[in-house]
Formats: sequence, structure tokens, C-alpha cells
Amino acid sequence: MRISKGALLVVVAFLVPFVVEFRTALSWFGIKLSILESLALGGVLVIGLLLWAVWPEDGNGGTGAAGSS
Amino acid sequence: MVSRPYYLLIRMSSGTEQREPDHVRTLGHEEYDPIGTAILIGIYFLILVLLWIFMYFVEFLGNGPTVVGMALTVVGLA
Amino acid sequence: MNIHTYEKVWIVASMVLIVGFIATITYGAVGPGIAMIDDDGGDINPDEINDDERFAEPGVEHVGGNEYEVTVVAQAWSYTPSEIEIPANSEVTFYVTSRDVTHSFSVVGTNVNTMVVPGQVSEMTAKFDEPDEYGILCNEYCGEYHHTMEGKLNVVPEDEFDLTELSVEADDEIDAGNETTITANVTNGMQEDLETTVSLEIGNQTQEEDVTVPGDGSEEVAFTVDSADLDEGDNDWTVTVDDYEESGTLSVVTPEGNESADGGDGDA
Amino acid sequence: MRNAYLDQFPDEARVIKAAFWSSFIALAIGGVLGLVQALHRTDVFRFIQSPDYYTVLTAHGVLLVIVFTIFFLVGTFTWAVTTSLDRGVVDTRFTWAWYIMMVIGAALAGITIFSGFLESAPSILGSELNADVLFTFYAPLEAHPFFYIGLVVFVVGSWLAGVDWFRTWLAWRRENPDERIPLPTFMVLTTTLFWYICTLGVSLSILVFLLPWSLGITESVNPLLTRTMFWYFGHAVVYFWLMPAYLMWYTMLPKFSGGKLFSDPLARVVFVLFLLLSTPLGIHHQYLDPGIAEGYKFIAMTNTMFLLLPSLLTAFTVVASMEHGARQRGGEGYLGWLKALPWRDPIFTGMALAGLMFAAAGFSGMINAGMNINYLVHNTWWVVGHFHLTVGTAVALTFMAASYWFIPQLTGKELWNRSVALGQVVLWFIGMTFMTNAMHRSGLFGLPRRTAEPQYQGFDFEPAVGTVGEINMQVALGAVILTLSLALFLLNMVMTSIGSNSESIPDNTYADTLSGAEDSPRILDNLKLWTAIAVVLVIIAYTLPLASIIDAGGLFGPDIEGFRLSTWVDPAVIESLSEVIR
Repeated sequence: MRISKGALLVVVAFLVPFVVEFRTALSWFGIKLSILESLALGGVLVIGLLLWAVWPEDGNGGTGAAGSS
Repeated sequence: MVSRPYYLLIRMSSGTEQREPDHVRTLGHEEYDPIGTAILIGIYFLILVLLWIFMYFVEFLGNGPTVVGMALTVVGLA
Repeated sequence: MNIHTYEKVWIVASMVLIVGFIATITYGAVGPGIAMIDDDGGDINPDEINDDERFAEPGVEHVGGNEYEVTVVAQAWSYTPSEIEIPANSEVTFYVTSRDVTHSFSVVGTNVNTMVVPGQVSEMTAKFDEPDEYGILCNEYCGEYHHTMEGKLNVVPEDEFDLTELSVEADDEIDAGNETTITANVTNGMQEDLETTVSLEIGNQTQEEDVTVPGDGSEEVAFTVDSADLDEGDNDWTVTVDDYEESGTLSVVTPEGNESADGGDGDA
Repeated sequence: MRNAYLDQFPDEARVIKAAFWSSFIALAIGGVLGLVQALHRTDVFRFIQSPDYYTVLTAHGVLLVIVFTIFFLVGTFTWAVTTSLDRGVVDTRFTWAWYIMMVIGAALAGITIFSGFLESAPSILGSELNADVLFTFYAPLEAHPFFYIGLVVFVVGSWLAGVDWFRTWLAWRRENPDERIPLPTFMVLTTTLFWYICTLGVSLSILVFLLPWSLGITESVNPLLTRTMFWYFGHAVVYFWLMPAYLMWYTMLPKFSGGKLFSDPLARVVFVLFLLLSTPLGIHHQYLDPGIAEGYKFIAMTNTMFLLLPSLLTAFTVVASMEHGARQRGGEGYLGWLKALPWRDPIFTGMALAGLMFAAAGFSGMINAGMNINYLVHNTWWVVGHFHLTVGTAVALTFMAASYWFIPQLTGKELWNRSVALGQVVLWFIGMTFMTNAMHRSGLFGLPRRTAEPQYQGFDFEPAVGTVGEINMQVALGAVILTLSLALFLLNMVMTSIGSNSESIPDNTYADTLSGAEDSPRILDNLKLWTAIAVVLVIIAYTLPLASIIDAGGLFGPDIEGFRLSTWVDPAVIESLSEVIR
């Protein structure tokens, strides 16, 4: 784990406002995501994030600051 | 393992800190530069300025008709 | 005081932000000339709205040029008038007051928006450049059917707008052999003279008269109708001025004791 | 040896616990009513009649922004004063007295509001018992006298709470004549002072105008005057709710992050600024009111804008304190330290997320403050989005997170479930994101607030982005998530309270400072000076507007009687109206 479970939960939670506001911001430029597309985008981001989080850290292998919890 | 001189490895004596097993060093006021805070708050500042410009000049002034003065009202108090 | 350098920088940045905000708003007031609702509208006793010069007959009035005044009375849960029509390319000053509780007068999708506090008159001026249709709603809670309080503001193309009113006085019946007059009263709410044609259609006849109605005035046009030109019985008539028309029926009756009395009055 | 608050101050702990539970009860009822409203006005699920929506709305507003927040505040402040002065209150009987007074006031106002649901409410003192007047109770909408009496009793109770804190501080001062006021107590005292200043307006409005008028003693009111007196109090009260959250962020959050408060002197400056500027800006709620000259509105705006300063300073100090904690816990890099924060801890995470949402609220607040831009958003759902980020998240979420620390301190029982607590604060954050994003956006195309059915006959709303249906779905979804989060919070509180005693409760302390009180000039502690300046600023900001309002409309207005629109309306009118609606 590259990041503690608690921090991972919070980052996933952060994706919600990110996707919601990103959708609002895109529409200012005329790009309109449907609800399904937004959900898909969110899903992809969450999966990507989870993969990143559980992938073993390469290079110098400390457990990281919060790896213990 | 920790190289910089001001990183002191200590155990906090206070009971409240018992839940914080990963307290690895103590930083005083002089040796601590909140650079991360400066970066975050800088980003916040930029967001505020950009959104303000967007809200005032695009959303608000673009939302006409707007209440206007018969003659130009000059606000000069305070 | 022991303030970190970064924090000093942030204090300065914060002040710049604050001053920048105030500067933007001042620019809005001076540049595009945005004015706040203020105390210019004066105050009014809600009980005396009906006697007030301005609010006794709420509606649209022409001031001159492209300037108009619209007076509106808000009360739970409607606006009077509920539908407002103004021309495009006009400068409109709204006067709004409340008969009972606090309301708002908010033109949806625009920045024309004011609170309507009983005892006060909200005065605001706005320019309407393009034809459009706007909803008006009350955004201040005013009792249990607050959500039904709405109105409309229609901005029509300039050439479709006028403040002409037509009223017609005419008798219902006329004795055969007599003449009567149908009088059209044309009121012009605009400040400029109105040149138009008043026409009367009755039976299969048409009479026309060109009139010039003075600004903020009215003109009477009298058409003389001779029963000889009409059929016996009901004759439909229509008076037309521009897009306005009024219709009625004129009955030609045979006076009692007349020689043609054949046991029945007309075609009853 | 356990050294929780309960062990240090067992008597005070009981009062604080009672205050917190009063607060939680208001939160529970008010929160559920919030769900009812969200589902009703978005037309997702309607099971009440639209006229009852406003009774629900009144109860939601009063219970959450007055009862929930202020009960929690008095608990927090009593904790802060006793903990930081390291002495109990002078006399707990007095503490109980003001607490009970507040309960009576809240109950009286609450019962009056809830009577609005009755088919035929009982008639007391010559008028029917109800108060469908919303939290703002703008005259000439008229509530039953009990509503006004309840509010006044509640506020006077809070005044006596302030007396209690000052008394305790003065007693401490006699024992410690030369010491600096400890920071938490300093925060409590400055907040209490501006509470006294601002509540004077609303109390006078009620006692001199609204109560005699609702009792039929006076005939008429001046709606603009009572409205202005309400807003004289109405913005300071939002800082009053916020100050306990600030107190937690300054004095507890650094500790939960594993660090120390970055700067005690700046914290004092921030609270002094709040004391000075909280009240002389209430007119910014009246930017679109007739009868108030533009110049006064401009003054209110500049004061409002300068009040951004203490909040912006707080953002820096609090984040820097968190970073300090993260770095002490081994965090590295420009932003990598964020990973080292104790995200597993619901108390920390709740407060951090609350602070983040407050940063977003700061932006929408700047828009609200911007005098002429107010035309765009005034009384739209935007404003509702704004204060659900402030009082609904910055304050409420901080209070809930703080409860995870307080309740074990006050009961000596360990928190029932930390994982549920963590999930709860994260859910609140997610629910609020959905709800407030939609509210803010809908304000930009003019969707009104305080409206049971924003679905009109003659026109449709034209969102620049998305559809009204989508906005409604987002709000309804957010409200459901929030209600779920609220249920988890209450479950945790109940289960903790019925749990068994634990010896492993952390000590009752608050955060140390990196730069302490000794770094700040003594003048900061001169409360008399700051109060005097605050009063002068209020006089400058309010004398002329009030004088011109009274001059124009008279103290009692031009013969304006009360309207109790729920009972006053002719049934025939309602009948014909509902015909139209169908």
C-alpha cells in the first residue's frame, strides 16, 4: 500500500466533488457529460486510484509515513 | 535514517499522544517553514481570483438586463 | 509579534484580494452603471395604495422617448398586473410595493430583482434591448401559497408595441328610419401623437376615418349610421384601430304603432 | 490514572453533556425535516401538503441554526473555559439555571412551530398557536407570542451562559493577576462580547415591537425597521455559530494532526477582528431592500469584505498547524506531507473536511458579499447552498467530529465505533457535495429558495448547464446521503453513551502553540478596548440607516397590522387558488 486506508478513503471521497465540479466546469466550455458518462469517469478514476494505491511502491521501499494504519 | 539536525526523535510524555505512534520528530517555530501550506493557499488564491472574475464578468454582467442608475451613481463613502 | 514570512505574504495577498473585490464592485457601479435599490422610491402607507396617484391603476405608462414606468402592486399571492408588456429597446423604471407582507419582485434569469417591503416603494430602472419573455416570481416567503405567486414580463418588438386603448359607445337598437352614432374613443398612452385610421364595419358597409390622437390623450370618432343602410333585425358591427377591435350588435326595430306591425317585433 | 474531562470536572461534565444532548435532539429532528423538504421541493416524493412545507422549513431553520448550534456552543465554551483556566465554574447551580432556561425557551418556540401541523391549533392568549414565519420572522408575518417569548428566553439563557464564563474568568483572574488569558478562554470571551452586542438588536426588536404587537398591545409595526434589527443580529449570529468550530480548529485540530498551533498571536488577532466586524455589516443581507440608501449598503459591503481577512488568516494558520503535525509525523515533500496526516481518525478527518468545505463556502460568501452581484443570487438556492457549506458543514461537521472526542471525555466511555465514525464524516462530505453543488448552480439561473414548489405555470427555468431535473436529482441524492450520515452519527452517540466505562480515554488537553501568547502584545487582551471600538463601529454603521428608516416609516410603521397567512386567508381564496394550481 502506498497510502493508508484512511487516506485512500478520503481521496476516493474527494473524487466526488472533483467529478461533480469538473462536469460543471466542462459545461462552461460547451462539453456536456451525461450522468452516465460522469459515473463512468468516476468509476475509472476510482479503479485507477485503487490500482495505484495497492501497487507495490518501486524504488526505495519504505512503508511510507502512514503505512502502518 | 533521519539526517537533518533539527529532527529530534522523541517520545511525547503526554498521555494524549499515546494514540500517535508515528510521531517521529519535533519541529519548533524557528525551523519550520510551512511550504506546503503556502502552496495550497496559493492554489486557493488562484481559484478565488479566477472564479471571481468568471462570476462577476461572465455570470453576473452577462445576466442582463440589470438595474442601472438613471444617472451614474458615484459611490464614494467609506 | 512573531509572524512567519509566508504568513506576512498571505496577509498582503488577502488584502489585495479584498481590495480587488471592492474595486470590481465599484467598477460595476461606475462602468456599467449598476445601481442598488435604495430609498429613492420613498414610502407609502399600504392602506392607501388604492388612493395613491401612482399605484391606483398599476400598469405600464410611457414617459417619453424610450422610457417607460411600470407600477406593480404585490400581494399574497399575485402581482397586479400579472402580465406586463413592454417594448424592446426601452428603459423601464419599475415601482413595486406590497399591500400586505414582504414579497420580492424577481425577473427570472435577469439581474432585475428587488425585495418588496410593505410601507416602501422599490424603484429600479433596467434596459430591455431584445424581445424576450421572462417569468416573474416572488422569492420571499409570503404565506402558505407563496409558491404560486408569479407573473410575466413580455418584451415585444418595438413595432408591435403601443399603449392604444379603444372603447366604443353604441346604442343597442335603433328605430327603423332613424340615425344613430357609434362613437369610438381612442386613447393613446404614448407621449407621441398617434396617427391611425379608425374603421367601422357594419352590415356590408365600411366607414373609415383618419385621426391623430395626441400624446397622452384621447380622441373621439363618431360614425353616423343610418338605419336605411341596415337590414332589419340584428346587425353586427366592428370598430377597428390598428390591432384593436370591439364588436357589438345593433338591432333595427320597428317602432310600435308602425304600419308594418305584422304581429311580432322583428325576428324575435 | 485516567484524566478525562469527567474526572477533572464531574459537575460541569454533566451540564455539558446535557447541552450536547439537547443539541443532538435538535439536530436529529431538524435533519429529518431537511430530508422532507429536499424530497418535497424537488418533487421526488411528496407526502405533506405544500402549505405545511413552510412549517417544516421554519422548524428546520430554527432547530438547526438556533437550537442545535447554540446548545453545542454553550457546551463547547463551558468546556473551553474550564479546561483552559483549569478551574471549574463558580457555581454549577447557575450553570444549570441558564441551561434550563435555554431548554424552556427552545421548547416553547419549538412547540409553537410544531402546532402549525395541527388541523386546528389550540387558541392561547387570544390567537392560534403557530409560527409559520421561518427563521427570519419578517413582520408583518405574525407568529404566536409564544414563539417570540421562546426566542427571547433562549437568548437570555445564552446571555447568562456568557455571564457564567465571564464570572469564571474573573475568578481565575483574581488568582492569576498577571497571566495572559489562555487562548480558548480568550476566544470564548471575545465571541460572547459580540454576541451581547448583536443580540441586543433582535431582542429589542422582539421586546419593543414584535411581542407587544403579537399580543395586540401595539397596533402596527414598521416592517423595514424590524427587518433591519433582525439583520443587525442575523449575520453576527452566523459568526456565533462558527466560532466554536474555529475554536476547535485552532485549539484541537493541531493536536489531532500531531502538531501544535502555528501562531497564538494571530489567533487572537482573528478573534478581535470578529469582535470588531461581526455586527456592523448586517445590512449586506439587505442589499436589495428598498428604503436603505446605497451608501449604507456600500459601508456594509466594505466591512463584510474586510471580515474575510480573519477567515483567510485562519485558513493559513490552521493548515500550517496541520502541516506541522504531518511533518512531525514524518511527512515529506511539498504536498506529500498530506499523506502523513491521520486520516484514519474520524475527529481529524471530519474537521479537515469541514475546513475544506468552508474554503469553498468562502468563495460563495464572497459572491454574496459583493453588493451589486447580489442581484444575481439574492434569495435563490445559491444562498442555501452557501449556508449548507458554512453552518451545515463547516459548523455541523466540525461539531459532529468534535463530539467523537467530547462524548468519551464527558462520559468516560470509549467511542462505540471509529470506522463508522470515519464513514459518517466522509458521507457527510459526499452528500453535501452533491447537494450544494446543485444548489449553487441552480441559483445562477434564478431558482428561488424558501419555496415549496418551484414549478411555475407561466414559465420554465433555463439552466445554462444541465437540466432542472438533474439539479433536483442531485439535491435529493445529497439529502438522502446526509440523512444516512446523520443516522450513523446519532447511532454512534447513543451506542457510546450506553457503553461501559473505559480506562483508556485520552487526557483532556488542548493544543500547544509554536508561537505562544508571550509573542503577542498585551493590548490584544484588553477586552474593554476592543468592545468599545466594536460599539463605536456599530454606531457608525447603524445610526444613520436606522434614523432614516424611523424618520420615513415611524417607529411603529404606517398602520401595518399583522398577517397570519395560514389562518387569516379566506378559505374561498384557497379553494380558488387550488383550482388554478390543478
